[in-house]
This record gives sequence, structure tokens and C-alpha cells, in this order.
Amino acid sequence: SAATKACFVYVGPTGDFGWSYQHDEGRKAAEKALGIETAFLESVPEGADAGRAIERFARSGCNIIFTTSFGYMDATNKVAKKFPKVKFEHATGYKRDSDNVSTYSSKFYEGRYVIGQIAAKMSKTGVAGYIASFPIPEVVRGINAFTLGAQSVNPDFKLKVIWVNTWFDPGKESDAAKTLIDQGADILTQHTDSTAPMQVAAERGVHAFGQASDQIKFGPKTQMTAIIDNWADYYIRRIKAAMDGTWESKDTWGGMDAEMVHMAPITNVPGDVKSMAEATMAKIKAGDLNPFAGPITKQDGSVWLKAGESAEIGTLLGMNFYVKGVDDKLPQ
Amino acid sequence: MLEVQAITKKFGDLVANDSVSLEVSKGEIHALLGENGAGKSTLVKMLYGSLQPDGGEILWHGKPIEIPSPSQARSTGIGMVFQHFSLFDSLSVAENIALSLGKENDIRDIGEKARQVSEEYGLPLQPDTIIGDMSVGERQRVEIVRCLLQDPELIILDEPTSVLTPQEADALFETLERLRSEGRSILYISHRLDEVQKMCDHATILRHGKVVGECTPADETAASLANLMVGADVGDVTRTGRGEVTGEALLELHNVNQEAASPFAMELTDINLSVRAGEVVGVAGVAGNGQSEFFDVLSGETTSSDNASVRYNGHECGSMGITARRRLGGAFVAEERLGHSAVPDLSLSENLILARHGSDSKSFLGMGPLGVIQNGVIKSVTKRICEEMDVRKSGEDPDASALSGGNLQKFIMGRELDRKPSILVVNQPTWGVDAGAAQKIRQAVIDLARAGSAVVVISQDLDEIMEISDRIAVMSDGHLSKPEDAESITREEIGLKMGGLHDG
Amino acid sequence: MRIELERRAAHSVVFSALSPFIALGLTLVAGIILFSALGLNPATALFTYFIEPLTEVWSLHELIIKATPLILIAVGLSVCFSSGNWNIGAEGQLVMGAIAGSILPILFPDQAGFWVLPLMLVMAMAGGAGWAAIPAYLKNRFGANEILTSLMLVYVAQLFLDWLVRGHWRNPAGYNFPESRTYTDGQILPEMFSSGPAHYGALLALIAVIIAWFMMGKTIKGFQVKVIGQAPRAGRFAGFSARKMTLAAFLISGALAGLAGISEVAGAIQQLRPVVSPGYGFAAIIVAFLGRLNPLGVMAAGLILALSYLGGEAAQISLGISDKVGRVFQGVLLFFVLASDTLIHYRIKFISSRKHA
Amino acid sequence: MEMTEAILLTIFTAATPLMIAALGELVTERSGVLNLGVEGMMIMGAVAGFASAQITGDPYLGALGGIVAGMLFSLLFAFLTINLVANQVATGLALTILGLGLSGLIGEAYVGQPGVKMLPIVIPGLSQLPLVGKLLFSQDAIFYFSIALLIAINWFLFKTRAGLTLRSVGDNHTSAHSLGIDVIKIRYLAVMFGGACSGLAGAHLALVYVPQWVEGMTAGRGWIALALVVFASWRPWRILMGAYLFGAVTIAQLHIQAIDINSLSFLPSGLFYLTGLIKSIPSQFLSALPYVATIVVLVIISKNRRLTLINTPASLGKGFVPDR
Ligand SMILES: Nc1ncnc2c1ncn2[C@@H]1O[C@H](COP(=O)(O)OP(=O)(O)OP(=O)(O)O)[C@@H](O)[C@H]1O
Ligand SMILES: Nc1ncnc2c1ncn2[C@@H]1O[C@H](COP(=O)(O)OP(=O)(O)OP(=O)(O)O)[C@@H](O)[C@H]1O
Ligand SMILES: [Mg+2]
Ligand SMILES: [Mg+2]
Repeated sequence: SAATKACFVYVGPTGDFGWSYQHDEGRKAAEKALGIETAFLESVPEGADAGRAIERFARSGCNIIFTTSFGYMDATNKVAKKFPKVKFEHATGYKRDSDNVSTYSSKFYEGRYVIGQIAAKMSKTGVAGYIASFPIPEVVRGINAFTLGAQSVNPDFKLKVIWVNTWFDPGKESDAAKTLIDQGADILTQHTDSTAPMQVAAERGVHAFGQASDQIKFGPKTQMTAIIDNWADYYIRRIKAAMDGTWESKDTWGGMDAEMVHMAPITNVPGDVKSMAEATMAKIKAGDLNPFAGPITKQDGSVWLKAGESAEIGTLLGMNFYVKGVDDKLPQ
Repeated sequence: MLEVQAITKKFGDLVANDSVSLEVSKGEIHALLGENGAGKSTLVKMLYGSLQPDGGEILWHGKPIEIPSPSQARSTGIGMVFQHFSLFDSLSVAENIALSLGKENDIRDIGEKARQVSEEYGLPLQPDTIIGDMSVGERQRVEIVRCLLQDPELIILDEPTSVLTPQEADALFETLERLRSEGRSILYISHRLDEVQKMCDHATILRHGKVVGECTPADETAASLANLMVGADVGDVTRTGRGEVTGEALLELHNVNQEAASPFAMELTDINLSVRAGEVVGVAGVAGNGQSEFFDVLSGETTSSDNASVRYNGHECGSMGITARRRLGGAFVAEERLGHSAVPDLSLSENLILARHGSDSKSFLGMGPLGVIQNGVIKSVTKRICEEMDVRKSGEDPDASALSGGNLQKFIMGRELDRKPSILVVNQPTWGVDAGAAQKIRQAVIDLARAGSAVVVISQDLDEIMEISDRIAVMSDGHLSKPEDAESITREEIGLKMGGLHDG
Repeated sequence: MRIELERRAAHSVVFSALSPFIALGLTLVAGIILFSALGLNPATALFTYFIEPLTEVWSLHELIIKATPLILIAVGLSVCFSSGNWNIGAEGQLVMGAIAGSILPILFPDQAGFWVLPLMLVMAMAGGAGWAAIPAYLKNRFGANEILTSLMLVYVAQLFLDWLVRGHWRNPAGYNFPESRTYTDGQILPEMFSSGPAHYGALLALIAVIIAWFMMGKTIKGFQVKVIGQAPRAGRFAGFSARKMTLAAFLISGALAGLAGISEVAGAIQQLRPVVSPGYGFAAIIVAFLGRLNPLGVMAAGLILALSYLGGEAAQISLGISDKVGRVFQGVLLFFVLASDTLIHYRIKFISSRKHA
Repeated sequence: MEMTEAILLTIFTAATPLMIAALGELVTERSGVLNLGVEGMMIMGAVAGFASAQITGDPYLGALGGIVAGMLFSLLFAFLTINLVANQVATGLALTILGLGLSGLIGEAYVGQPGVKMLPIVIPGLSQLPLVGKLLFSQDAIFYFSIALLIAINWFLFKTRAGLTLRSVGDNHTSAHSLGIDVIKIRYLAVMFGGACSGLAGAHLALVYVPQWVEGMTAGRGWIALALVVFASWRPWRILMGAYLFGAVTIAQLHIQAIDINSLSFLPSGLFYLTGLIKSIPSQFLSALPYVATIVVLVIISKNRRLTLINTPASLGKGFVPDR
């Protein structure tokens, strides 16, 4: 085929060292691996601007366009209808209105389960702190998976959650991190983008987990592992498919098995903890362990899943309730 | 001591000073006379270093000097009191003074020094008072004390008395005498020819930026001085039928009380007044005794909850605003020209709408509720007013700020008179206006009254009050004295009342 | 060397017309330097920036879409600023307008009468105006500085919207993602032309411009705004109430910001999301001043700013220069425009160092 | 007690950059210039501070870099608004746009690098004091500096001749000019001082608060600093109050979210119930609390109009062209 061009739309700046940064790492990897031309637009607000950005790519000769924020869902589908020859890949959404649209996401919650287990093993106070961005199913899933992982080790384990209502405000994230430590958490984890919580944890001498990227540089003695957004493999796979003509519309929700959830090396923990975590990861990869498999009780005490049941994908996608043990009230 | 040789200053195309020469010797009071815009302020600003001359030379004790800045002027020994105050409203008296003194003065001692000097020269001041809280007269005092503290050899005073009461002016004259006796020289700018005659040793007269004459004022009459300035005969205000007013009361105030609206304002207490058709009532008083508040109450810029407290032509209107009162026949000219009676950056025709959009809505505004401004009508009325009042301006319809003070005042008076209002309230009609223009304005006020309107003139200029009023009342500390016949009341009586001996 | 300004006797008509072109010329020069420094062909770069977006029908549509909210808000702000009221919170008023205008399509999704859309617009204006009324009231009643109160209320409005779309107004069929249901035909501002997506919001903006231009230039109301803004004391003398003006100015600018909000939501986005504006309320402040607070000028300025966003994107894609370069260039353009306006009122003189006061 | 101390420490860190930027802007505005570009100058200070600390390895040189960058950047604003009398509001906003873009460009190389943290300087003896010891005497240099700055500015403005001159220019530039005060020079200096402070505030973010560089990391703090100046009605001590109040409410809402309600059962029932109630408030409303609190306090403060009137620089935002 003629030279393929792959294009990317990012919601944040490539310099956020978080979500958009990782997507851009994926883009660079694809460019290198496949020798193709790529282009990107950064800091594209969701809304009217997104539609324009996507359409501009479609018009400028891109063969495959990755739109990397949930908020681009409708814009992606709308433009896709207009440009049937171009392939569209929308991250974290669920709408595929035409057959040139695919959706993809990562089962980050698998990683959260693992770090939950590590947290429960490592915590002396039995309390972890969780810095959360916005109450969307993705984040709620993460909180629940973490809690379930922790409870699998210590059934009384507690989780404190602070919603900072931003993906990205290093100052506020660091305030929240300090607050959680002051309130007795001795393990920090986060679902926001900056490395500030890791730095606070390092300063205060507690342990933490990295988010989005490997943050070991920000806490060499602090980070126990990190859940890394690894888009490179997926992007290379899909662009290649588009080049070969084997591309088709589908939904990919890949986990550890597909290398879409990637864990940083486990460090700063005793050997038994490390081997426990590695065993869990192996089981998840092999499909022997599903974090959302019953029995699971909801926060209000009602039974969600009985023993032997596992969660339906729809419920997971739209998760808006907590499991037992989360010390927070979910905004409804 | 000071010699100015052929100094020239241009503003763009305008030659404000055209080869002006002047000499001030030690221990003399030298008057600088001229119409509005003659170039007096421009000249003295160059002497004080706030403007730079385009040509000519300044000699100080016989030696040519450069005055690149006011601080240089001050250290040379030249002090100045500006026509438009150069004070800072939010700062205290001491701070204001400190700003013009050199670094060698410790700012902590300045308050005390200022108090001493001010008392010594009979101009008492409280160093901690904030300027914004002070009356105009007090502010003038600050300016003068500030100048005296620099111990200058030459003091320039640009229209210092236009804001002072007779008593304050007299006190100032005494101060000036004293300064002269100390061997200091004074360069004195004023439009009040009688005081020039009384005090000044020499006078230089400017017209259109050129020196047109020099004289010894004591040898001249006020009229001859005025002629020199204007280059033509000024004449006197003519009044007919004084004291024969029998018309009905058009403007009535009944027990008006008004609380102070802001921290800087005065309270008005029990004001009663009745003005009949055909008469001019003059309201004298020291600035800052409630005149502005009184004006606001009369005009409806401040309204009262008691509708009956003010009557226009018999209609109760105490709680009505200024537009409603204009519709009842009222017309108003405020003290401050730029920013109150007129908007500086709007054209004259727009400034016409400012005061008459309500009373003349039929002809000025069209298309009913839309209120579309009828430019043609407004322009032609503006033209009529300018011709009627002899308003000198550049261009057809310039911005208000482009007119000199006197000409703008003529326009503003004309704007109100053109309506033939049945009630006219004027605050400081001729402040800073030159003799020719002032004469015209005063004449217009009298003519209006004689034609059957009721007129109130608030003024600090006692001569003006005496000249045009049929009855005279005095405002003091928010009280208004009972108006008395202008023929029978004396200057001394008025002066006493101004000082606070009010009845009731 | 030193720069001195000399005030012109009257403002220069010539430079009023010329100054935008001078600014453009300077921007071109700066652009040539900047792009050459980045190793690009300046001619191509400048073409991509300023001309290319104007050469295609679809991007003209996009230009109109982008300029619409900017113009709508800035027109309101130009009235408000002219009256001496500093409404910095248009962004919040936009959000509240979007929320109020969305009550119908979200809570009563089945309503589809011809009246739905007009009512949505009216409700949005009421929402924006209502939110703007708060700083006006606080200023009139307590003397609280409106710059601060209106700015703080932006954050409050944004968080309120966030709460709504994550909670009660969440799309029941949307997997609990933070967005409302999408609006249906009778609730969407239709497209104006068949050639592209520009919707009737642009017409609303045009109408707002014309009404504001007429009101400010021709009527006593506009006169009132100018007088109070330039000389409050003279406004009182004219019988105009500064308090009523403060309220009116905030209501007008709030209503137009609200209208911009619903025009975005019912036009371009077609649903409510946690964020409905990429800072239009703030960008519009610049537009208002670039347009010299004149409604027609505002329209031109809105289009220019929109063009600079579009050009920035085009340059990112075809030249690979980053979004940051785009923003730097935008900043430079704004500086030149502001600097050139000086020539309207002043003569600029360059004086080789003479000692001065 | 330890928890209270920890909470207060967090508040202090949150308030410090706000206070420094606001103090700088206060001085600028006291001279009659309204510079809305604080956010832009702050982010320039952040990136320059971070970069110079990375290059030199010394956080103090980093802070210096932030100061210099903020100051140089403010010169752009000064030239436009003071020399060319361009509209101050629009120029300030343009400065912010430019700053956000330029800092992103400069910072591209520094993304993802851990920064050099400025460590606390423990003052021997004093830091042992009960209650305040750790809080006030084992902090970073910029915190100490912020307090010194507050005292110095207060002294400068109200006790020195230069401060008086600055205030006079802000009150009435025409009068100041006729007295021979060099309005333009003073305004230049005031704008540069404001720029330097904003730059330092940005550097604090990148060196103390969160030692890293990421684009847009000021996240709107410049706007809060601007609001604080108005809030303080141009008086330095009120900036302290405002910044710490804002910081306190910000941190308090985080604590409310995180607190385990059952651990408070020792509280009187009314208070316990109230805390429970607050905790049940959605986080968005809690996040809005600092903004609402600022408005409420401003309204209360505004009642004393006289003080506000005297402290508001009367020529704020107005351009000045001297006669010559
Ligand atoms: N800064 C300036 N720029 C341009 N023109 C000016 C300036 N200052 C004064 N003028 C003009 O110069 C002329 C002389 O003004 P000046 O102020 O010296 O008059 P004056 O004699 O003091 O008048 P008055 O008696 O009203 O005070 C006037 O025509 C005035 O309009
Ligand atoms: N900086 C300036 N630039 C341009 N014109 C000026 C300037 N300052 C003053 N003027 C012009 O000077 C005139 C006013 O000068 P001035 O203040 O001396 O008035 P005036 O004639 O003395 O009136 P009054 O005595 O009532 O103050 C106006 O024509 C005004 O446009
Ligand atoms: Mg004059
Ligand atoms: Mg004069």
C-alpha cells in the first residue's frame, strides 16, 4: 500500500507525563517500528474542537486515526461516518456506529488488584490512600479492584479515597497525598496523572504505586510497582493490520495477557510479597484469576456476585458502586 | 532674580508660548495675567521644570540655568502651587508634603514640621488628615504649605484664590505680604483683577501666547487691565429691576435633611428656601460646607424619602430624580465641568444629550421606546448654542475635553439656558473662567431670571454673589441661613455667617 | 533611545483602519523569523497559518463554529466593559447557561415541539443572566469587587456542571460515563447550509452583533452605557442609575454568555459534558478588547482569534510544529495588535537619548 | 497534636506560592498597573526555576532562575502597557497565553525528570519550640522568604519614602508627574517586582511544592493570586490572611473527604452529626468551598467602604502619557 499515515488526537499536552504522554510514547514506538509517518494534535478539548481536529486529520490523508479520550466518542463516530475509507480507533469508549470504528481500552483493574494485594501485605496501619480524579466507571473499577485485592490478603483492610476533581494538578494531588498520609494511610495509590503523590510519599517515607508510567525515578525507595499504560504494542498491531488490509472494526479490552497492562518491576518489598504478586499476575495472565469473580458484597452489604459468578462486561463498563470496605461514598 | 528670555513652547501646531520674556525681581509680587488659554500655566510649568521649553532661555540670578525637572526647580529655590491641585486623595497631608521634599528630610518628622509652618503662616493643618476628607480650601492650604516648606526664593501661584473664601483669600494675602517681606519673590496668576491691583507690584499680560503688555497694576483700573488682556472692552453686567421681584415661588425647599452619603460628604440640616420667579438667590459659603450636597438635593441627584420636601412649580418632587425634575422645568450646572456637567471624551453634541435626553426626548430621540438619537437635530442645536454663547472651539463638534475651561463652561450654560428653564441651579458658574467669559455667563443668568425664571447661584466668589444676586443666603456646616436682601447685607455679615454664625 | 508618545488632537481615522494591518505586517515579520528559526519555510508556514484555513469550505464552517461563542460572549462583554463593569466570569455564565438551557432536553427528552428550541435558548439566557446577577448584586448591595466575585463563580459553576453530569443528569444508557443523553432533532440547533456543520448559533451571534451595534451607536441606552462607563458622576447628572446599569450590564453579558453556552451545547456538542467550553469566556475578554469594545470590531476580532486557533492546528499537522509554538505565535499576534492600536491615539516618537526629567 | 501540625504544614505549603505571587501583584497594582498575566509569569518562573535547578543542581539557583525569568517576562508587559499605553487587561491576558505556550516549549526537555527539591532549613533551637517550632522554623527558604517579603513590603509601602512615592503614583499619576516623580520608571520597577515575585512563586511550585516540571502545572494559581489582591483590598497583611484562608479551606475539604467518620465518635453528637453531613456533601461542592468562602469573606470585608476606598489605587489600570 501507499505510505500509511497514522494520526493521534490527545486530550492533554504531551508533556503531562501521564495519559497523553503515554499515548505519545506509543505513537513514537509505532513510528519507529513500522517506519510510517505519524502526526498528532495535543491539548484538544473535548467538544466542538475534537470533531474539527479529527476531521482535519481525516482530510489531511491519515489512514488510521487514534482518538485517545473518552470524550471524543461522539465526535469520532460522527467523522467516521463521513470518511468511510479512514479507520478510526477510539480509546475507552463503547460506541462503534460504523464499521470503520474500533474501540480499545486496557483492563487496568487487573493491575489494581495486584497492587491491592501488595498494599495489604506491606501496610502496617491497614489503611491505604487513593487519590482519585473523577467518579467515572474506569476509576471506580480501579478502586474496587484494589480493595478486593487487598481484602484477599487482609479482609479488614481499609481504603480512604479523596476525589480531587482533576486529572492533572500536581499541587492539588500532592495536597491530597499529604492529607491521606496525615489521616493514617501508609500506602498511596492514585488515579490521577502527575508524579506528585509519588514524590510526597518518598518525602514522608511511605510506599506508593506509580500510575500511567514507571515513576521509579520519582521514588527510588518508594515505588513498589507501577501500572504502566502500554499502548505501543496495540498501536503497532493495529496500524500493521490497517497496512495489510486485515483491520476490522472490533472492541479490544486487553489486560495483562495482551500486554496492554504492564507492570513495572516490583521493588522495595520483601521477597515473599514479590513472589505473591508475581504469582497473582501469572494467574491473571493465564485467565485463572478474575478480580471481579464472586463472592463479592457491595458497600451497602447487598450481594453483588455469588460464589462462582463473575461480573458481566456491561456492569463492569458502567460500574458505579463500591464493594465492601471502601470508606467513601460514591457520588450518584 | 528670575529672567525669562524669549521662551517658546509648542504643543503640536499650537504655539502656547511665543517668545515670552519676563522679569521678576527679588521681593516683588509679579502678576501674570491673561485670558483662558493665553499660556500662563504653560509658562510657569516651564519655570518649574514640568514642561521643557522649545526655545529661549531662563536666567536665575543672572546666570542661565536649565530646569529639567521639578526637583531641580525645588533645589534651585523655585516652588509652585498648581492651578489643578497636584495632591493625592488617599494620602495624608504629611505624606503629600513629604513627596515634594528632598531625601534629606526624614519622613517621620515632616508631619510635625508641616504643622509648625502651617501655624506660623496662619494656615493651620492637621498632618494626619487624608486629603480626600478635606475641603477645596484646605487642599489649597496643603499645596501652599508644601511649597513653603521647601523654603523657596520664588513662589509661583497659579490661580490660588479661585477656590478660596474671602477670609481665606485675605489670610493668603497676609501670608504673601509676609513672604514678600522675607525677601521672597512671588509670581502670581489670577483672574481676579482687584486682588492683583491690591497686591501686585508688577504685571505681565499674555494674549495668545505673546506678551502684550506690562504695567504697574496699582496704576490701572480693573477695566483697563481687562481690556489689556482681552484686547477689547469687557464692560459690566447690566441689571435691571433689582429688588422688585414679586413673582410666585417656583422653587421651594421645606425642612430638607440629608444624611452624609459617603465618608467624605457633609450632612444637610433643616434647609428651607423659596425662590420666586424673576429672582436670583445667591448662596455663598466656604467650599466643603455642603454646597455640593445642597446642589445634589436641589437637582435630584440625591433624592429624599419625603416627596413634599422639594417643590418645583408647585409640584412635589423630593423623591424624584434629576430627569423628572428637568421635565418639571429644572436646569442644572454642576461645579465640576469635566466629569460632572460634561463627559470629557464625548463630543459637544453628545454632551448636549447628556442633560436634555429627558426634557427634550420628543425632538432628540426617535422611534419610541428604542430611543434612537436624532443626530441631525442635536447637531443643529449644538451649533445654535455655540453661536449664542460664543463658544470658541476647533472643529465642528469637538470633544468636551478639547475645549478650554471657560469655553466649556459657556457651552454648558448655553445648553441649559437654551431650554429656557423655569428653574436654574448653578454651582460655581465662573470658577477659573476669564473676565470676558465670566461677564457673559453672569449676564445670561440675570437675563434668564428677568425673563421670569427662578435662579439659584452657589458660589464661593463673594464679588460674584454680590454682583448678581437679589437675595443672598449662606451655607455653613450643612446649614443654610435665611436669604437676605442683597442691597442691605454687607460683606462682613456674609463673612461672619460663612464662619459658622448661622441662624436656626 | 527612548520612546515618547504625543497625544493626537483627535483620534486618527487613518490609523484606526490601518492599525490591524500594521499588526498583521509585524506578525508576518515575527512569523518569518520564528519559522525560519525552526527551520521551516516561512512562506509555507504563514500560508498554512493564515490562508489555508480560509481556502476550504469545511474549514470556513469550522471557523464560524469556533468564532460563534467568542463573538457572542465578547459582544456582551463589550457592553459590560464599556459601562465600567468588569465581568471576568463569562466562562461561568456560559456554563450556567448551558445547564439551564439543557433542562428541557435532559429532564423532558420526549418533548419535541417547535417551541422546545426557542425555550431552550431563553432558559439558557436566563441561566447565564441569573449567574451574572450574583456579582452585580454583591457589587450594588455590598460594594464587593465584581472582578473577584465573578471569577470565583466560574469555578463554582464548573464544579456544579461536573456534579450534574456525573450524577443526576448522567445518560441512563451511557454506562455511567459522565455525559448527558444526546439531544434529539428538535433540541438541536440546525445546520445553516448544506455545505457543512455551521449551525444557527452563528446567526444568533450575528444578530447579537447587529443589535449591540445599533444599541451602542444609535440609541440612548448605548449612550447611557458610555456615559456611566466614562464618567459615573456625569451619568448621575444625566439621571442614569449606575446600579441599574451594573445590573443591566451583567444581565446582558451573562445572557449572551448563556446563549453562547447553549449554542455550543445544542449546536456543536449536542449533549452536556463535564466541560463544555475550552475557556471561551476568558478568550472572549481578549476578543472584546481587540475589537476595541465595538460590536463590529468584536466580530472581526472573534474571527481573527478563531483563525489563529485553526491555523495553529493546521500548522501542527502539516508542519509538525507543536501546539506550544502555536500559542506563542498567538500571543505574539495579540501583542502586535495591542501595540499597533497605540497609533490611533498617539504619535510615537523615537528620541535618541537626551537627558530628561 | 502531630496531626494538626501536619495539616498546618500542608496549608503553609499550599499558601506560600499564592502569597508570594499576590504580594508581588499587590506592589504592581499599588503603582497603578493591573497585570493580569500572573499565571503566565508564574508558569515561566516554574519552568525556568526547574530548568536552572536541573542544570546547576542547586535549588537556590533554581529559585533565582525563576525570579529572573518572571522579571524578564514581565518586561514585555511593561513595554506594551507603560511605553505604548496598550490596554492592560488585554495585554495581561495575552501574556498568560504566551507564557503557557513558551513554558511548554522550554520545558519539553524536562518532562519526566525528578526535580531537585529545596530542603527545609531547620533553625536550631527555635525549631524545638512547642507548637510552632516545627511549623515556623523548619521550613524551606522560600517560606521564610515569603514571611520576610510580607514584612518588608509592608514596611516599604508604609514606612519608606520610596514606598510612599510608589503609592502616590498609583493614587494619581498626573499629580505625581507634576511633582517631578518619574511615573514611568516607578511603574517599570513595580511591574518587574511583580514579575519577579510571580516567577519565585512558580519556582516554589517546581522546587518545593512538587519538584517536577509538567506543562500547565500552575493550574490556575495565578488567577487565585490575582483575586487575593482584590480580596485583601491592597493591604499586605490581608494577603497573608487570604492566602492562608484559601489554603486552609482547600486542605480542609480534602481532610473532610478522607476522615473516617467513626473515628470521630468522641465528638459531641451535634458536631459529629454535622461532620457526617459535611462528609456526605459531593466532592464537587467541597472543591467549590474555597471559592465560595473567598466571596463570602470579601463581602464581609467590603462593608467598610472607606478603607477600601483609601486603599484602592485610584489610577489602577489607566494608562499614563506624560506631558513634556
Ligand atoms: N499639554 C498640552 N498639550 C497640548 N496643548 C496644551 C497643553 N497644555 C496646554 N495646552 C494649550 O496651550 C494653550 C495655553 O494653555 P495654558 O494652560 O498655558 O493657558 P492659561 O493661560 O493657563 O489659561 P487659564 O487661564 O485658563 O489657566 C491652550 O490653548 C491649551 O489648550
Ligand atoms: N496632555 C494634553 N494633551 C493634549 N491637550 C491637552 C493636554 N493637557 C491639556 N490639553 C488641552 O489644554 C486645554 C486645557 O488646558 P487648561 O487645563 O490650561 O485649560 P484652561 O483653559 O486653563 O481652563 P481652566 O482654567 O478652566 O482649567 C484643553 O484644550 C486640552 O485639550
Ligand atoms: Mg486654566
Ligand atoms: Mg492656567
